[in-house]
Amino acid sequence: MARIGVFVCHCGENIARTVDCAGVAAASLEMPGVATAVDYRYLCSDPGQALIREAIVKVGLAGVVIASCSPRMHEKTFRRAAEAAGLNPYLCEIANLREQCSWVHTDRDQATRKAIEIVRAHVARARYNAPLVPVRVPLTRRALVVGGGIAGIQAALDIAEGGVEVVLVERSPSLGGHMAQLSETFPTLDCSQCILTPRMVEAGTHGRIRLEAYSEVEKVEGYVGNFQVSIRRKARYVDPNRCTGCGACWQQCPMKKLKSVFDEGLGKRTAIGVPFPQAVPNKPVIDRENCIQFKTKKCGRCQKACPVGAIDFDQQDDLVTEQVGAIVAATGFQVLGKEAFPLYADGDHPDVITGLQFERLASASGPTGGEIRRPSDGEIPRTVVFIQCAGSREPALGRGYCSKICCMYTAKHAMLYKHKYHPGRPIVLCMDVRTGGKGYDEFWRRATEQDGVLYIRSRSARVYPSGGRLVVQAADTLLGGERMELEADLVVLATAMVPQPDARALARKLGIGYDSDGWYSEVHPKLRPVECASAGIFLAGACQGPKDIPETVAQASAAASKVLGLFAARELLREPLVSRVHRAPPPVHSICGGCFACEQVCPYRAIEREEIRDRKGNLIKVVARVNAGLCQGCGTCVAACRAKAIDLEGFTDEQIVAALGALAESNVEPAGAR
Amino acid sequence: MDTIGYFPGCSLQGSAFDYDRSVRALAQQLSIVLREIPDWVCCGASSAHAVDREVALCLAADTLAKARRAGLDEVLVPCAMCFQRLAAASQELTEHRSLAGEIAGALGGPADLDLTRVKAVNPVEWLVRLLPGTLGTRARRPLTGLRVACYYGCLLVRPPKVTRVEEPEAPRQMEGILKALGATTVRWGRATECCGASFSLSRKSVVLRQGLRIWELAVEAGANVLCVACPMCHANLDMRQSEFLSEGQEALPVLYLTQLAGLAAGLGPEQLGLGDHFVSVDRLLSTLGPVGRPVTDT
Amino acid sequence: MDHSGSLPTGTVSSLVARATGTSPLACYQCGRCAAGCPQNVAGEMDLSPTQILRLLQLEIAFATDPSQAASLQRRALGADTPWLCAGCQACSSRCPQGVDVAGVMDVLRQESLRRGLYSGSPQARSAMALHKTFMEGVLRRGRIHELTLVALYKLRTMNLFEDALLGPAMFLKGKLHLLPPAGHDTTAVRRAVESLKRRREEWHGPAAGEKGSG
Amino acid sequence: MEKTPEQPSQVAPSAGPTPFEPRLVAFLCKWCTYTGADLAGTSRLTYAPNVRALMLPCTGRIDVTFVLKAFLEGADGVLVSGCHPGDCHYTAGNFRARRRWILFRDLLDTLGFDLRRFECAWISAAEGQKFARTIDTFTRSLDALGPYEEMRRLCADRWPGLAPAGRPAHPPADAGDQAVAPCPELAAAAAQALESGKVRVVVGWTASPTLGRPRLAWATTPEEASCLAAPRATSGNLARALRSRKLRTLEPIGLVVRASEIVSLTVLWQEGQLDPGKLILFTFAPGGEFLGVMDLAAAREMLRPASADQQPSRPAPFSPEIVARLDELMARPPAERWAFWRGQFDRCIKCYACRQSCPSCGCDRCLAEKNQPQWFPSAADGPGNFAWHIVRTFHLAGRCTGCGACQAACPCGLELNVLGAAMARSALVHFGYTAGADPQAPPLQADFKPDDAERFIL
Repeated sequence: MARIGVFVCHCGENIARTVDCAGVAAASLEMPGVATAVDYRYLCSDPGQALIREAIVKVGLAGVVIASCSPRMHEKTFRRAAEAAGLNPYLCEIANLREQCSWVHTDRDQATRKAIEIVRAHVARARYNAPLVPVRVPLTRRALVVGGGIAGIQAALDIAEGGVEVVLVERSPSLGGHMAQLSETFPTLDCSQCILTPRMVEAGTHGRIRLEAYSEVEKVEGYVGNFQVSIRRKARYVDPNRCTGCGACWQQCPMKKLKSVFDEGLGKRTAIGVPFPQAVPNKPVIDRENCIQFKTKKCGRCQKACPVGAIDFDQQDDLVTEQVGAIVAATGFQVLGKEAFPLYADGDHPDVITGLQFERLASASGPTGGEIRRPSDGEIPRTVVFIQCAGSREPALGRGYCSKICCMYTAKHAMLYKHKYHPGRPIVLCMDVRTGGKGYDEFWRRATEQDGVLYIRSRSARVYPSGGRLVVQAADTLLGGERMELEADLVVLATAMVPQPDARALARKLGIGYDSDGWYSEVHPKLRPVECASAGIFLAGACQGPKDIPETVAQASAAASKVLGLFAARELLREPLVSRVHRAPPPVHSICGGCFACEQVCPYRAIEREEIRDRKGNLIKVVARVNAGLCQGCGTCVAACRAKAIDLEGFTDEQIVAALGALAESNVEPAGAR
Repeated sequence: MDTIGYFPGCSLQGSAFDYDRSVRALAQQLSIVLREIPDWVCCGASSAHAVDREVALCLAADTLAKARRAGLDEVLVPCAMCFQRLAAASQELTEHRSLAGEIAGALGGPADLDLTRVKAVNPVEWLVRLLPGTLGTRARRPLTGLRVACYYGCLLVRPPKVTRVEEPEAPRQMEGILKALGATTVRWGRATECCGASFSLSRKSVVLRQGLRIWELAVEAGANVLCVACPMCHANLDMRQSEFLSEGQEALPVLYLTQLAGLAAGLGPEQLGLGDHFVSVDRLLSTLGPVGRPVTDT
Repeated sequence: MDHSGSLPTGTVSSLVARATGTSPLACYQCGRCAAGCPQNVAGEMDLSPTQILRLLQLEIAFATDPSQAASLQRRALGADTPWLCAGCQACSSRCPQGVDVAGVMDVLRQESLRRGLYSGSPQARSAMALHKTFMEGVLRRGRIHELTLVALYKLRTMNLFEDALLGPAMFLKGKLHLLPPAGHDTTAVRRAVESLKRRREEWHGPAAGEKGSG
Repeated sequence: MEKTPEQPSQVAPSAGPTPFEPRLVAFLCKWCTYTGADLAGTSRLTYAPNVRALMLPCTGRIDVTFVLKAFLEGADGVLVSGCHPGDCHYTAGNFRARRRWILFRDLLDTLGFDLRRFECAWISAAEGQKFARTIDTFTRSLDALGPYEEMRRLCADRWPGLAPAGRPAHPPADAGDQAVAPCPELAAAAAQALESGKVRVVVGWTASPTLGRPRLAWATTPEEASCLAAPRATSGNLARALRSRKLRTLEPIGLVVRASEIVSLTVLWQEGQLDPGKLILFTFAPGGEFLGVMDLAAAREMLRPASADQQPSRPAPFSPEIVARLDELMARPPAERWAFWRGQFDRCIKCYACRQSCPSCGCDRCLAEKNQPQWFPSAADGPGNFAWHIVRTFHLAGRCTGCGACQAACPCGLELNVLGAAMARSALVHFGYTAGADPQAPPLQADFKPDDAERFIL
């Protein structure tokens, strides 16, 4: 018979207030296999852990059940304590008496009875716990960074500086991301491109960074330490090895009126070219959709103009495979377009623009050379109304979160407008002004106190055109909320930050989680903020949720240090809670009949085929085998196995059936008799 | 021949009889049979839900029950108020299925009468649906020359979960119908602003203020006709127009969507009740061309 | 978020939550309802819709203090605002938090009548007179006869001469019918109303909320 | 939230019968619902104390047999819950679970099980409130339903060793089958195939005067082929023979088949269990005439059911009579269905003839014979029979071809083919899936669609 020790934690008053812990311990002693049972005030404390260690040694326990808080809280703590006493850590079992019992029930008697049953189920389970050893996995010391915005650049540079080779994949033709589009940055008002472009060049030329621009991650296989990543290099129709970036091609391109993506549709571009002058790499790309040569085969002017013969209309996409041991997702965000706001002039008025478009208007490299001119007629607007929280904090539209950066950039926009056009009247409609951050609150106070920006506490109900201007319906809620109609020449919407449209698709490729909004999920919001639940994948920047530049850079560096930390070990140890296929001595060998239903349902391709042969080499049968390095322990294969020839360590059929049986045992007792 | 239930409502039996006439004439022209719900009662309008929630629900439910007993699944409801009340009741009953059964029973059953099966359809939805097959192919007089400001008001579009309008702030269904019939539509900012209808009797100043606001932007946008699909909107914008306009402000004819569609379908002004408007429609009609042969649906 | 189960009983807010499925606590006072309300202009509403919701939030917070709560209820229920609401639902369909503001106004009107707290101001009186006249007409005859409605309403409010000129013009256009249509039986409706009210009372008992599970 | 003042716990031993406390077992996925339940705790929500939660890594791990086991162990209600569709930590475990739940509920429904006692829910890690509400609502509903008396009666029904009276003997053999005549065309074709080395063995039927039915026979030489007879209506499903590992060493194999074998062979092909290149078919038409020697693809083409025969709710391989029988049973109220199936299962003597005759039942060791853990009683008693037939039918969901071999083999006359038809109907109605319809399609339970439709998951 197993010798199991039961330890009941009071958690101060947290459990003891509603559960009679001594009673639970006493009842545990009656359970089959229990050799000792005690209760204690704080088991997670040092003396509490010492108590467990002593009992293991003195009583010679073959397993322990800790009845305490949720296993999500202290499972590791107690397993370590068990290990310190010479017990295999996986022989330690946690019964959740706090989150799922004492905190959710008020009747002491009922809660105590439930606690006893929970412990009984875990004791039954513990009898079938097996000692397990961590799975050892080899390690490829190379990293992949997905996304070449400021987050990806920072992460790649930090990893490379740490001595590890990096593959940096960016899907657009150039590094830079959204930061390259910004005019000035808050709260210092320094020029965004001036601080960013040197970092872009550094990343583009670093000896340990392989830049794959205009490329996308196609497929990710493998697991921590051993990922195989397929990368699609999209056809540029320009041979990057020959091209010198001289610009002769785009000067000759006849398609000069295309809307510039970089300028958010406010400026123009050609069908061949670089997205912006400081692009890294500084090699053009042909936009196949709009190129005359591709449409009618009657142009080729760029090809003729190119002095080095780099234009190649027949170029094809190219697939390359990279072996890496860790991945950093730094895929960033998008902002909602104005078409998402039918409230505001039906979402298609030229003089209603987004904050990102305003950045391009204010940028010296932008379509107006930095002058604030409204798109409809190029006039300088006399009144600009800025509407904050456009699409943020709007649960009715399915987006409840705050986009975090808009308060600051709207204050910056209002200020820039006022600096550039002194007679102008900037009005900001806001609900709250959220300016947590170093120097942030001082910044918006400067906007109101020194730069004459009018803040009205209101959320606009509607914007409509009238008399050549725009009328903004608002209500000053600080004055009781009577309706007011503001006339404006330009309306700027601080539109919500949203995940990339294909964020979920990439998450599925990477096998990482995301929340209901589509932001990537970290393991723990406070204590493990840059790690994904899938081992070996880390997060940097706004792909995880709205962030400003300093936070993004800090997180990117954190992700880089996590990668370097992972690579500091010689090999990886992984939790042994994986599936295994039944094996037995001949003549049975295994009860697996080789139907491979498991193989069909495994999301990790962890099921392999193993041939069983007799001594003469004749094939007896083919059975399944689990690759422990690939298996993540979901157990879907176990449910699919009709013969029950496969089982999941830590959650075996025997354990679950035993726990169910234990619940039934307590059923026999008359309720309330204790 | 297609058949659809018909719920005219009190207004269409009274001051909005011209609307009723145009709906019936249009249906006939399009070979659609309107089956009036037998013995229907008032929808409760804005008053019922304002003062007594249960009465509001039961009045509408009674009509749904009568429609269902007559074997109807769909009811055309020209009045936006009636439409909204019936659709809202249907929505409420769908959310509280057990309630639906109980009310059906209390209204005289039978017990398994499914009130939620009846769908109230407004003329805009109705015509959008008829456009590809029926209305579009039978249009015989293009509405060329009409520059229409489509006025939806509130109850055709709000609340969206009841009215099934995808974009309540920028609806485009009426525009779609009228464009297909040859008219030009204007973009303007007050298509869904309330006309103040429920204050028509009790607080006239509201109606006049709202009427003027609506007129102003429609005229500024270059419209020469205002299109409505609600008898209250029509009353406030047509009947009271001379009251809210000042000297020198030009009157703007206000037509029901079904009247415009009827004109396009080749019906005459008197068949559509156009002679009974307060703002004269004569000048507007003179800009229209003659009735021609049916143009095929494009 | 569904707050309907957790509001203190007896508050107007709990009735609001029950009738509309949203709690006044969801309101974060952005003012969009006030900004888009066609009636919330100078000289009309005495409290903006935003302020009405604020009063309801305070009512919840002070529910345990009967005198304070009663005073807040008097302010909300005695406001002219609900009676000036045109029911256009612009507020409800635009509210970023999904609060059914127009539904709140319905509850306030019904509850102010029930508790006898409605504002006696001319605006509120005339709006209520119309509703009452209308409802009496509907429940008596099943349908509304406009001329009868107008005549009764004018008698009730003693405002005999407003719109006196419009009547003859409408008559000439054939828009006023002198004789009311035949009556329609509303017994079934009234019976259904009673059964529904009885059912609601059962529901509003201590145990169950109206929304049920799922 | 305000805490109620603490009450000293003094529970007096209750006099009289103790009040009914519903027993609710919940299988929760570790990433979403278990964490959501923890959140309910950290948020200090309160809910009914009747729930006993078991944590599993993923809903994909939740074997429906656990649910069955929980009921057999005395649960009054079972909840299974995990991440919302699209949120699975392991990408798709919940999608697979959903498919299983849809099928399993239909099976339980067929048996007249009280479905109000089995709830499925998507509860995320953020939905502590939903968890608390779900438990409360479910507990209240179980409270109202009372103890699951039918299940308790079933579990108490342990027969003392001997089979109860009323189990009928095997139905008398069809007299017509006694005169099984050798089939010269078949014998000639088989002899030729063996002669030429095209096959190494031909498996078919031969007359058996003692058995009263055709008996399985095989020929490895041209001479032996002369004994081969045409299959009869009461013959079993010969595809089953391919389950023999010994026979499989004699590939290429010749097999005497009818339409029913062809569907079964297609299922095996689909599941990767046979190589059609190593199979030669001696095919018979439904009317009994010999059609010739062909491969599986050709045989499928030849015996394809007429398209007019396809009805939206009738799974193709099942005979109209079986489907009508199912319809007739399903028209009865659940309590009557329960009584009917209890009556059926009471007759079962656990001889496993159903399993042995089934071409799709092919485990090296059957779950029923596993005793670590003991999934359900091995005795032919109430719970043992109930569990056996549920598990068998569920394992055949999407794999049963309606050949009726199990029913024909059953010495107690159980209407097993009706259960198979219920699952086949479920697969067709919910997933548009028909067993053996397409050898290239992924098997029913190996596949899922993100938009598999159901209306019962909370």
